[in-house]
Amino acid sequence: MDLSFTAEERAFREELRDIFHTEIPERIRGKLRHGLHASRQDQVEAQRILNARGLAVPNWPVEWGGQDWSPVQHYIWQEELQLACVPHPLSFNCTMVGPVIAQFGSLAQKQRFLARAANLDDWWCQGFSEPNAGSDLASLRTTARRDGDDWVIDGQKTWTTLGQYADWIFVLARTDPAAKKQEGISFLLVDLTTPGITMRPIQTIDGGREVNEVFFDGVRVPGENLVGEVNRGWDYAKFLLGNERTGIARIGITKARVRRIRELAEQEWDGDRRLIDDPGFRRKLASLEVELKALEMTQLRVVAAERQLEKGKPNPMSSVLKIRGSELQQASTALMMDVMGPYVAPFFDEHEIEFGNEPPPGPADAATAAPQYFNMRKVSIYGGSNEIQRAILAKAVLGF
Amino acid sequence: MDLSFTAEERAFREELRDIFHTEIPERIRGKLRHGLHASRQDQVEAQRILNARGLAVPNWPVEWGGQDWSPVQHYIWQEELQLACVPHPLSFNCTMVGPVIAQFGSLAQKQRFLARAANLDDWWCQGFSEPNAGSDLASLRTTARRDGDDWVIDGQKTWTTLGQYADWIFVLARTDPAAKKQEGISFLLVDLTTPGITMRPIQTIDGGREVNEVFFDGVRVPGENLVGEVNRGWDYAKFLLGNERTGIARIGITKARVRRIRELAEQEWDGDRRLIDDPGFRRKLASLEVELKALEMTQLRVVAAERQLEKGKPNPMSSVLKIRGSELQQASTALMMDVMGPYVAPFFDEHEIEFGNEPPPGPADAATAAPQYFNMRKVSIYGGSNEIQRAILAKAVLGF
Amino acid sequence: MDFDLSDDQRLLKDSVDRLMAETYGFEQRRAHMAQPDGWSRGSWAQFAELGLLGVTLPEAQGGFGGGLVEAMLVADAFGRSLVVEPYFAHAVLCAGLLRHAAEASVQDEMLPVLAAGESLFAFAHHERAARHCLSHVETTARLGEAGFVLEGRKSLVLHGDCADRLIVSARLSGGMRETNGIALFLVDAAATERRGYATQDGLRAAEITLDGVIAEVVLGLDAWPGLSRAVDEASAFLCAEAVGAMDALLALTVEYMKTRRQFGRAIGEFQVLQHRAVDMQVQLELARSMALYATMMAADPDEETRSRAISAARVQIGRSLRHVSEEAIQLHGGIGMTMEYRAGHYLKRLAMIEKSFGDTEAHLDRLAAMGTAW
Amino acid sequence: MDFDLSDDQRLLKDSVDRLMAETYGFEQRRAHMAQPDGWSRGSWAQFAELGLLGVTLPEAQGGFGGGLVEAMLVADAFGRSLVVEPYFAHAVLCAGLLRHAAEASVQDEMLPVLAAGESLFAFAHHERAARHCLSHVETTARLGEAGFVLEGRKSLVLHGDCADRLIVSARLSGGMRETNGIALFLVDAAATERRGYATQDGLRAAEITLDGVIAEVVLGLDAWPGLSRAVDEASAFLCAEAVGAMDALLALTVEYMKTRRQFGRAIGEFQVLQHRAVDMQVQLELARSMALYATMMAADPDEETRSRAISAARVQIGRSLRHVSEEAIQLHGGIGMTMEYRAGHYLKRLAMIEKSFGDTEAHLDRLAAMGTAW
Repeated sequence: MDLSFTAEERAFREELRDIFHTEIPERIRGKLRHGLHASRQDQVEAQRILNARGLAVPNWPVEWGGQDWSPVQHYIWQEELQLACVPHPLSFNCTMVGPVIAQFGSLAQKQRFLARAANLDDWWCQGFSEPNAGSDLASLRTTARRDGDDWVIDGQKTWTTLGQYADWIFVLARTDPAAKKQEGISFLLVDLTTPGITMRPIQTIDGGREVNEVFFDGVRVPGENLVGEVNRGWDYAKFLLGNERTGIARIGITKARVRRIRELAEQEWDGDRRLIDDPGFRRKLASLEVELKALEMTQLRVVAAERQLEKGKPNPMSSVLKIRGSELQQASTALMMDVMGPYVAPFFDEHEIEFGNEPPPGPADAATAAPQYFNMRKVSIYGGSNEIQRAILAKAVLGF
Repeated sequence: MDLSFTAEERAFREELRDIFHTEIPERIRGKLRHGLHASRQDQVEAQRILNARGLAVPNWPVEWGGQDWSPVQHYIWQEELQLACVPHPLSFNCTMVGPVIAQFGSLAQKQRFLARAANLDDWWCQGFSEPNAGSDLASLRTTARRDGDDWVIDGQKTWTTLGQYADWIFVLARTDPAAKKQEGISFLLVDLTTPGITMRPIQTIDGGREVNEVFFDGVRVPGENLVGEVNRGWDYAKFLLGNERTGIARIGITKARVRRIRELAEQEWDGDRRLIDDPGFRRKLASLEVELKALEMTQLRVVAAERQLEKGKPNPMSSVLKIRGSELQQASTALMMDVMGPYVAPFFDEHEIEFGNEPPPGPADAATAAPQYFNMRKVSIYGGSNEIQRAILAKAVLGF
Repeated sequence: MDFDLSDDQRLLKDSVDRLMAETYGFEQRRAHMAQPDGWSRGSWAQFAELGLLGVTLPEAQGGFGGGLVEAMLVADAFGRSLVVEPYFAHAVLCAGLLRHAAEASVQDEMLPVLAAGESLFAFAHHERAARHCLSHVETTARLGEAGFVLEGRKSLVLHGDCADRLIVSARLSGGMRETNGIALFLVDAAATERRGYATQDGLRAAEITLDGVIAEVVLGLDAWPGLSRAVDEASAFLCAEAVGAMDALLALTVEYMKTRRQFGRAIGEFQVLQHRAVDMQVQLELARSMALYATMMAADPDEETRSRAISAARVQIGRSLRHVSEEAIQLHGGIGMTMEYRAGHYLKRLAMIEKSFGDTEAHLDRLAAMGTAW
Repeated sequence: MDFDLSDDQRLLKDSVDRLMAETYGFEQRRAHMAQPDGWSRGSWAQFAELGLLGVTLPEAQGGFGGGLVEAMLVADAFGRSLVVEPYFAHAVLCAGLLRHAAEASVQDEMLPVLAAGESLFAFAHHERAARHCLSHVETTARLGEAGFVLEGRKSLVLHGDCADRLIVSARLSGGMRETNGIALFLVDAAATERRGYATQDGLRAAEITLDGVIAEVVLGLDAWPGLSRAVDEASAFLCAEAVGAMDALLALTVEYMKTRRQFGRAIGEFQVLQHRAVDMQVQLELARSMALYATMMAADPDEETRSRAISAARVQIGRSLRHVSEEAIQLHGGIGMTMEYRAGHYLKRLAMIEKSFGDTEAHLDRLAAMGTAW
């Protein structure tokens, strides 16, 4: 039993840190550090730099651009990426559709899509949730019916993140209306320029335009765009959703935010005392740091156990990571609000913050504190809500 | 809308306070203040003093010794009793069996039992819960079968508080085995000297001997000891359990404990600083005081609304009082533990604390801090667990 | 002890509720916010007409003749409807400041103007390094030939962007956080330099620079007692507004739970979610109790008694609103994250209330420093 | 990075687990506690025989040759079984003090005695006004003709009632909370005045008066570094013991929920109760992670690095144990309140662990004062 990383692992970490800090422009990383979003162009630029280094899709099979890394190396890669405030390689491409195509797609699909996905030549988005299929995804109603060689899709998807930037969408659609809930669903790849698709942005409570509704009205998709077997889409979706075992807690992002909180509290004056010297604030900060350390150690336990788990089999402990990871993301944005005090109030959209003549009033990063707090309410809802995670633990770990 | 008490109400409060402080011996009240239990003799002595003044059973009908008070007066009586650390008139007599007999009993029963119950000439205990009927009281199995004019009781009761002191027990027993759950239950009064009754003490985790199991083996009870009608016992039990509308939160007791915490923290040194001057402790104490004030105001709202409620109809808001009241009783004992620091550890039984040659080590009241904390775990379990209270609120207030 | 409304109070409540029902639906509110000032002059005129702008002012000065209970009723209704007009800045803060810190003659002159809503008032007080300290004033006032000359920067001035008159705090003497030496002045807003912006909850505010501005009127030279009282009353208003918002949000959530179906049944049938809603209800009731307490104690002229009560209320309400609003979003799921649905707007307003005039931590600190005695 | 046990560690774990299974059932424990000392000399001999008393001591000095991981395995098993023998006082605290604060020659003499369990050691350190401050020492030591003479009162000396030898801290110089000037001495327990008593969790302790007692052996005259390290290691042991206890308690609770029936079904079928048990599991996993962390960091010779890790672990474990133990009783209902059932005994032991060598608040204060850096 040994908590320290090997010399090789430490060198690996240094190497990645160096790449992330020197090759990804500070212009991009600074945005994330200050609580802003990467633009489409930022995201593409960063991912291509990573991809050129083989660092965009290390989780993929080696033959399709992945790396033959240990779980610990994957963990280090993710943590350093987050600590350096590098935009994560687009998850729809890299942890969702890419691995599904690599695992279940045809050779033609692999050749056509994978390299482009890794390089963000195609921007993918997700067509899973529907207005009446949220936590209960299996009750989805969008249909795809066979017409000659093609599939014709009708229905509506929602919560499609960054759909406005996307070129392609991967869709779960019901292909056998007679089958039981999880059965009869297929996994289809759809070019967003196909006629019959309408994308409507939904403004979220942080003021951003991050999600969309997508309407499908007789959208004709060539038969070759079906992934794997017909009516087996639920299996691929489960594979996709269970894929991100250790990254789900986003501990590195929360760590970076907590560091930033400390920095800002050192700069913030409360009369003639710095906020960081307020004992009440120090206790709250220390308390959050403890919780984060406990989560980090738990994540390391999960990473270490990965060697012993069957490849691809989800560890129910990842539900613990999801629950606590989302709670601490939320807690850290709330503490950031505490730092800002009344200066959470002014609202400036990201364009004004970046390009306005004058910075918003108050401490640095004040203008992004409340939007981040509002936005982070989502993390306990999406990706399997924390209630769903508790249900998983009740069954899988406690045997109820 | 006016939060202040009327001049009459204030005078009433003064009068009661004066009686409680001058007439109930400090020897008895001091025990409660220091976290000890009243002995049987203390309880009897205090209740008889109250009863002589008409202050033991104000909630009873006037003809049987009660008072024609407003809800506010009842509230003041209860609060002053608790703040003065006077042992509450025995609840089994005064808020449980007494009101049931007064409401549903025969004239003979009233004449035989009520005055003696008010004066604690008879000490009553409760025979409701069973090993397999806790929160689900209606699943009780103890039976009473008719044999001539008598009833013959067989079965087992548990969690019978202070049964070791009692002369009589009131029992719920199944008198119609064929009836559905809540039906077919009767309410019987049983003299504990009747042959066939065995009482076994159960030691609780605070080290006390507060509860008992009671075994009934062919216990023969005269027919005249049935209260009200046969098979209607569930109604009487519901009446009994819903009776204490405002007292259930025991806010006065928690208030007295919080005052004591402040006193003790003023006396407790941490090196060369008093504990009360520790900012972290002050914040915790202030926080508890806020929560208590919020609960007190909620109780006053319930008291004030009582005028408008149908007499005897329970207010679902009393579930809020029960939930928060028990939580704050628990929180206050935990804060008392904080005051004591490591001196919570020594275990001395109450006899040693009262009569030992030397006081237990550490601050005053240290020896009762942990036992009270342990003991108070019960308050969120009994009297309808907090989960049951939430179920009541979900249905009655939120309409689920 | 009595929590009932008088007949007059009930009438007031009914008329405010009716106004809200008729003019302040979700889409109507959106339309109000789309107007040039970011709020509706039409609604403002209706508030004036109903007497709401002077609800706590004496009838002799054009007011409604009510007290803090009447203000609470307005707050509750406005909280439910998420009113964006400058009511709080004008009719709560500035009305209170004029009432408690201004000379009688100034009151006679100004209160009718305020109650009529003709001239819009805002309170320019907060400064950059104040955080939650109300007595932090670095802006200076010195007596020049033409009257008092003000120098300094005021920040987060609620509805300062569109105000006609500003009540400005400035220091005559003392250290930057001393309560002694703070004066209040009335200033023509046009004489200042202003940078206006929207706030997270859809209100408006401004940064204001006072660069040798001459005060129009001196409200009071030893203004702390009145200032502190007016702000405590304003806190009581915020408490009631928060309770109105929480109550509406809980009702919205429960209704959603009864209709939204997942896994073949209404999500409100899941026991876990029912109990979560119950815990919201408990928090709401505690908050409601403390809002009543704040309302009834805010008139106490003794600063310590009053401040203790207000801070206690703010602590409870700060905790309750955090719990209720976060849980409401969680129980709604995705829909709660969108601007197209009411729930998120409540979250935003409640979060901003928590940060107004002292956050929960600051109020708890104030209580802890006092030593409590009740 | 590796959380696996070595083969030797696995063997040790198996043999401790087996010993517990055979000798430390609920009724057996009760019998141990009923013996004259309040614990079992027979169990003690078994611990010695298995090498557990010297588990962290070098083989050359009669030890098992293990480290803190081995101690953690013992702690976990003892936590599950609620062991009442003076293991913690003797084989954790005093072994650590001798190892880290005593001269080599003293170690050579004393460690074999300690590992054999022939002479029982206890640590007489705490004083009445110390609260959670480890460096608080008012007891004095002055050099007399026959050696060092100790004057003072020691309190809450765990298993001090039956100890043969006491390791006593005393001050040579400095203010009452200074880390400099603290020395450690070995004292014949019979030379002191003792008042023994039971503790809430079924262990034993004593108040001890040193009235001109002559120290037998000087362990170290500048003892703080060793003392602080030994106590940090002891805290790591307590963390692991707490995790063992919580784990067993959660398992007991889940099992009870699956069998206890109310309202016509197992209470474990109620969704609300299932999720409560899940939240206990989450707290347990966080605690387990931090107990591992504490174990691995407790050997760090740098005081600040080590203390930060230990305090962080104690904060997490303090919160987890409070949550898990209180919820366990609640989910059990009445049966959890009785001495006849295991659950309440875990509650009591866990509550006492929380108050040992700094409570959760004190450890959080220590972290906050440090400023954290990780």
